[in-house]
Amino acid sequence: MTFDQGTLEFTEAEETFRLEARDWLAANNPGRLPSMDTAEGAAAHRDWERTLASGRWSVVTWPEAYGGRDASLTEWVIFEEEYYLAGAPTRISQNGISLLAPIIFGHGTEEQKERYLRDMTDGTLVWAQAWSEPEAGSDLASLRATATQVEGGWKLNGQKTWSSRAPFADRGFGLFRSDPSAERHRGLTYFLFDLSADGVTVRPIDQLDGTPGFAEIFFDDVFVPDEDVLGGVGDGWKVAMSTAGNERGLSLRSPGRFCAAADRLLDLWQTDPQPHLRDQVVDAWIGAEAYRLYTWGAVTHVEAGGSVGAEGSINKLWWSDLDLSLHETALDLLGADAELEGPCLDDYLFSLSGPIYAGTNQIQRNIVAERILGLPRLG
Amino acid sequence: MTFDQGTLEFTEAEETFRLEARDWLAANNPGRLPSMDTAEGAAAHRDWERTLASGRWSVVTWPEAYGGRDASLTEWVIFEEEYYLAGAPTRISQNGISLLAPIIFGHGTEEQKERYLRDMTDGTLVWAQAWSEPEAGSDLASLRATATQVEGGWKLNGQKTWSSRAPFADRGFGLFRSDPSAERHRGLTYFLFDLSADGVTVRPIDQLDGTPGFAEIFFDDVFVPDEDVLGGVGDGWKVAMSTAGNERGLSLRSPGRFCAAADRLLDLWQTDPQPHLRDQVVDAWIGAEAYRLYTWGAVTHVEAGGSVGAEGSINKLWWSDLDLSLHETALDLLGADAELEGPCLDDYLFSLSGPIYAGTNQIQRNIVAERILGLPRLG
Amino acid sequence: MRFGRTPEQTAFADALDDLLGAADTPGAARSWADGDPALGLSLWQRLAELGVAGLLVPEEYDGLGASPVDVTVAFERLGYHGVPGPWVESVAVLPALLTQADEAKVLAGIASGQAVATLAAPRLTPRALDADVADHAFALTTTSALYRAEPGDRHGSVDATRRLFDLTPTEQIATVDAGRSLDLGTLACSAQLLGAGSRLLHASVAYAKQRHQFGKPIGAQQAVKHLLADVRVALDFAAPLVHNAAVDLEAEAPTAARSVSAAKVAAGDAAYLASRTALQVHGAIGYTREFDLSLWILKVRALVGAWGTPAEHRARILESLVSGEGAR
Amino acid sequence: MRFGRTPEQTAFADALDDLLGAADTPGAARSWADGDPALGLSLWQRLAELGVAGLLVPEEYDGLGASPVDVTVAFERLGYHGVPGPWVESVAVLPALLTQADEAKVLAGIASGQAVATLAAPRLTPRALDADVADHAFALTTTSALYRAEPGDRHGSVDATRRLFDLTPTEQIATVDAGRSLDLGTLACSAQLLGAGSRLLHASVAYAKQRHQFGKPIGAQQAVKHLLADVRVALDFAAPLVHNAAVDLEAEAPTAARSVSAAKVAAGDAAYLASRTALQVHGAIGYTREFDLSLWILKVRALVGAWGTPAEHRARILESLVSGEGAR
Repeated sequence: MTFDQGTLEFTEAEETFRLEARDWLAANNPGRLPSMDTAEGAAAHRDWERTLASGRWSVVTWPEAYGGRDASLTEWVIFEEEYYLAGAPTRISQNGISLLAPIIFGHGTEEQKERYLRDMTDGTLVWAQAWSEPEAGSDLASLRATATQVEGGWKLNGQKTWSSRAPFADRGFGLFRSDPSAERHRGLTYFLFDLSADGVTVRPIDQLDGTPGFAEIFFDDVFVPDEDVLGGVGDGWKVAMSTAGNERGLSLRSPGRFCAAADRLLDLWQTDPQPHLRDQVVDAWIGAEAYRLYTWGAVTHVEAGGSVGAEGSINKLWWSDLDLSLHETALDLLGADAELEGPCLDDYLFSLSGPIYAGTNQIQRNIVAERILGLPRLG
Repeated sequence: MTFDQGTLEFTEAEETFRLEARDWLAANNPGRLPSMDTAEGAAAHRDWERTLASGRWSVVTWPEAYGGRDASLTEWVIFEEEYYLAGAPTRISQNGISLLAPIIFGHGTEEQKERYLRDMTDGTLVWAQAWSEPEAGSDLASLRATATQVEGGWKLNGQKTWSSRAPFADRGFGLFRSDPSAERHRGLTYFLFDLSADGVTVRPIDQLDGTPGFAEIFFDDVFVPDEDVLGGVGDGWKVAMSTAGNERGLSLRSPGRFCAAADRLLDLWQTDPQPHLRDQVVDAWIGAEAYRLYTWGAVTHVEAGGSVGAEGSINKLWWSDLDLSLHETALDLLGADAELEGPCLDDYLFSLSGPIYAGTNQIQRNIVAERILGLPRLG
Repeated sequence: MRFGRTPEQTAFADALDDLLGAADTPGAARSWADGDPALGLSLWQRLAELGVAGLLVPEEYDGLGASPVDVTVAFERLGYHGVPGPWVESVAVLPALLTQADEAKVLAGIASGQAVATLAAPRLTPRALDADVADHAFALTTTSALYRAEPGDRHGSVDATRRLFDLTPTEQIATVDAGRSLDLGTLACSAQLLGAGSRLLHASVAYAKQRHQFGKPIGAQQAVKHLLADVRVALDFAAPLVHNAAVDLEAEAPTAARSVSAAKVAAGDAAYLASRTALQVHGAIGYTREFDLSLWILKVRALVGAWGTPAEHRARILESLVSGEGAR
Repeated sequence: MRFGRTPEQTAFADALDDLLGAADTPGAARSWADGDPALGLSLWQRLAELGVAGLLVPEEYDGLGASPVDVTVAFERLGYHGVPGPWVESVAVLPALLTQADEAKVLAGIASGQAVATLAAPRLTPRALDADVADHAFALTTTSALYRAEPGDRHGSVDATRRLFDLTPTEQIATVDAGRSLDLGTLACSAQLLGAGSRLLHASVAYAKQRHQFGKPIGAQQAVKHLLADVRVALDFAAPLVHNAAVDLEAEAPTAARSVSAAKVAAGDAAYLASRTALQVHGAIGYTREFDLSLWILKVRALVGAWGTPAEHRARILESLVSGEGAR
């Protein structure tokens, strides 16, 4: 009896891909830019998206026709590993590329693909997501913003909030109630809209770090043409859920991010090793390593035809807790200087949002308990 | 403006009391005895109760007429501090003295006081508690064991479980449903019964440490005379709840216990200081110190006429978590030898029961949230 | 034995709550952070009239000569209401140092609330808080050398109301014994943390009762209940450590330094747990600057490491325990 | 890139589950603890027939010459079913050592399941498991000196099925390179922990669905749900570390020792969390010896510190990281 076993060895093509990415990044990466949630930073990040696109690195998994490389999932993770290892900037196009594009590919018309996909690969069109409403939060099914059918399109009314990137983005996407008589998950439609349209008011909201990472958006009879309905009228929930799964799953936080943070933490430790923090430093490294390996397991599973469903919640619980403990440990190592403004503090403040956004961790634990462990839903 | 402030300085009388206790313990304390949940250990622990009583130290807060010293709450805590500092044995009479006696004092007839109180102070009568039933657990209101009125008394039927001390005790106390038509908290009566009576079967249950710390008790038409009803017929719930508060409150775990454990932990640390465990050791000491000081605050509050209600749940959450982390840290310090049988392991296994018994910590958190923080009960 | 506050101390706390509850302390904090201290200084003056500023100033300099326990009563309320400014430095630390230095005028100014003072000291508070607003700045260069000092570069803090400055010592004014003063500063910071932690808990409980999701208040969810219960437990057990540290300092007990360190560690841990839980219970709204909660979340993060990191305090506790100081 | 088990490995695990699920493994464990190994040895024989005993014995000695990943597949199931006996020693550690020592007969005995062997090694396993039952006992006195040995005093373990014995080395039989063998032992123990942790989770989920309190299943309580969800997360992220350690050992990667240590730490932490949660979810019944759950709770407590304490493994990881071994 001899069994083969899994391996993390890559094919020659994959190794070539990795080296190409590494070389290109070494030559082009501008490093940390001003926060993309400032006017100056947003411009710099748009420039970086253009540079990425010029090297055909902005959307590696997309078809070549739309600026991609037809990369496999494995190659995507390789690219992300290299990207974070290089310390390249955060992606201002994330909402568009990761949340919206999969839906346009899956549910959009050919005309929508032509109109929107290329422009989001090079920073020309930056998208804001507009899921939440003041009374909805994690409970998306209780949305109340409306869409009323008019000649040639729809009028949007109501309010969205926690709209990430909205202060400096061009367009937005979100769900609106197109059938006022329907309740909960029914009667919702997925719309694309222009943030500079008549009737749209964007009110930026400062985050803990002082930058306006999100905004409220007010809609007052905002006209949207029929061609900006994504998927069928009334199918919004189904369409959006494929995004939600996506947001919580593989594509949101690539392992490279945490491995790079663990490496930085280790460097910090080495500048001033404090024995009482040893276990926290080692555990942060183990956590990042576990996330990397778990991801390769998931990639293997998906490439073999499997899917990632409620497991996305397990994933999210892990990386959000890991991110927080990585950065709390970094602050512990900094000691009395931990309160001072600087990259460590910025990263820590960002990590605080992890357990809240994309479905709070309480909701994620409910999902794991009910959908994966099969515990009863009542109560 | 000048303010007085609280102080932990004791009166001369209190200091004299402390020294008297310390001297007596130094002369009489036998140290660790075999587990009281073995036949040999039960006998040794009964002997120790007799010795305690001979020195009038078994029930210091009781009236002198019943073998006590009319000690104040402050003196009781002082005695407990000294008791644990001396490393004196656990108390086999705990159920009787701490759980049952306050109820006999509060609800018993003069005749019951005469018949039972003195005999529980010197190990003559050891009591088992019999609260839980197989389907009840922490939900005492769902009890199903019955009491049926007969000539001159009652017949008990049904089953109790998790009855601590039952394998080696003489008598038991618990709630039985005397009105079969009543539901939940109504129609329950508090009974005292003889464990050697006809129809009683005691089936010992081994605990994690291998000793039978509790038992199932089966009742098959067990006759109990009317004089062994404690409090009014049908008033059992009200009567028992005063015990439950007591069990969860001040009287269950005295701070001396944890301070002594923290001191032992510190000794263990000093034999082999492991820097990565420093914070755990220090935090365990801080936790024990906090418990000691919290207790003195509670004593001050009670001696000023205040009461300890739902705060008992805060108390229980603290000491049960503290006890566990004290002993987990001790095992961490022992390293590869942690799995070996010995006092550290025994204490650890005992600490595992803390978050479960006397109302699980989930229930305690509900109580804190609902009764103290005022959060809504639904759900 | 009586371990707790006196009725007078409770009344003092109530008086501070009356004053601060009616004032717009979040507004004062926000404008203080933006470099406009007018509202904060007017609050300073009104608190001084209630006796807060002169608590530890000796009576001969028109102060109250009050006790460390009184200091904890006041700072807990300052923390609860999020009052900005160098209170720890002016009220808890400097009076005893300036008394040793015979700085009668500054002391009288502090007691009356006319003078705001700040301080830098090695390790514990290497940068002086709000030196741009303070009328007097001092620097300890060791635990015994006290200097007048001039503010230099400013450093931003996670808590925008904490405006931190390098100090340049200019003129030595006394040789002092600073140990107790610095412990008083740590104690005051611990009390502030306790107050901030309670504020975060109260805000979270109120929000959990009022905010509905999936058709019921989020506070009806058991997970939310348990998170908040744990915060209450942590705060309730940190409080007696803070009180005890004050009692020990008052009594000049040999365990005083250790008690202060235990108070700081426990109050910091409890307040940080309160802040993490507050953020989790509030969700995205807690992550915004415009919602007042953020003021306390960010302040707690800063204070956890101020006046000695938890690591330094744990080390000091262990050292004291191992040396057998003031055994129980 | 393909990181996961093969269909053959999944089938191997299923075959073990079929055999062990039909056997009374708790009964075997209880009688093993009481000094009666008959049931356990009969199980040993049947597992040997499925190939478990000879996994790492070279084919020339009638073994399977299988891979470290196969070892983790088997030991996870042994842990899940709570099988007693010196499996780690006989199956994971000794084959490579005995091959170096050219002990053909013992190797063939192990492969066939006729021989049970045990081992003591400094620090990692200072007392030999089940030396009273084993047909052969060996001792490493250093990482290179392999001795035959005789059992001495017995020591009780928190896990009563672990009968620990001091060994007295009698005759050196070889000079060996034991590093990889000992890492294989640690790996096997990690896989056992992972299996025991899953068993505890499964038992707790089943109990939470079935047990009613206050009129509904306790598993409907959000607090219970969240406790169990956290266990699932911990186990799911420990599993790839165990798999990766096996892959690294197979490839003789420079990171192998570090990977083994990471697997041990994570599997131990996850299994311990599972045991604490299982006890909390079950309540008093979980605290009894007669309820089978206790077998796994106590085994996990023992295995957490076996084959290197978490502290030792964390130290080894840090050392490797700081020296820059096998950087990513």
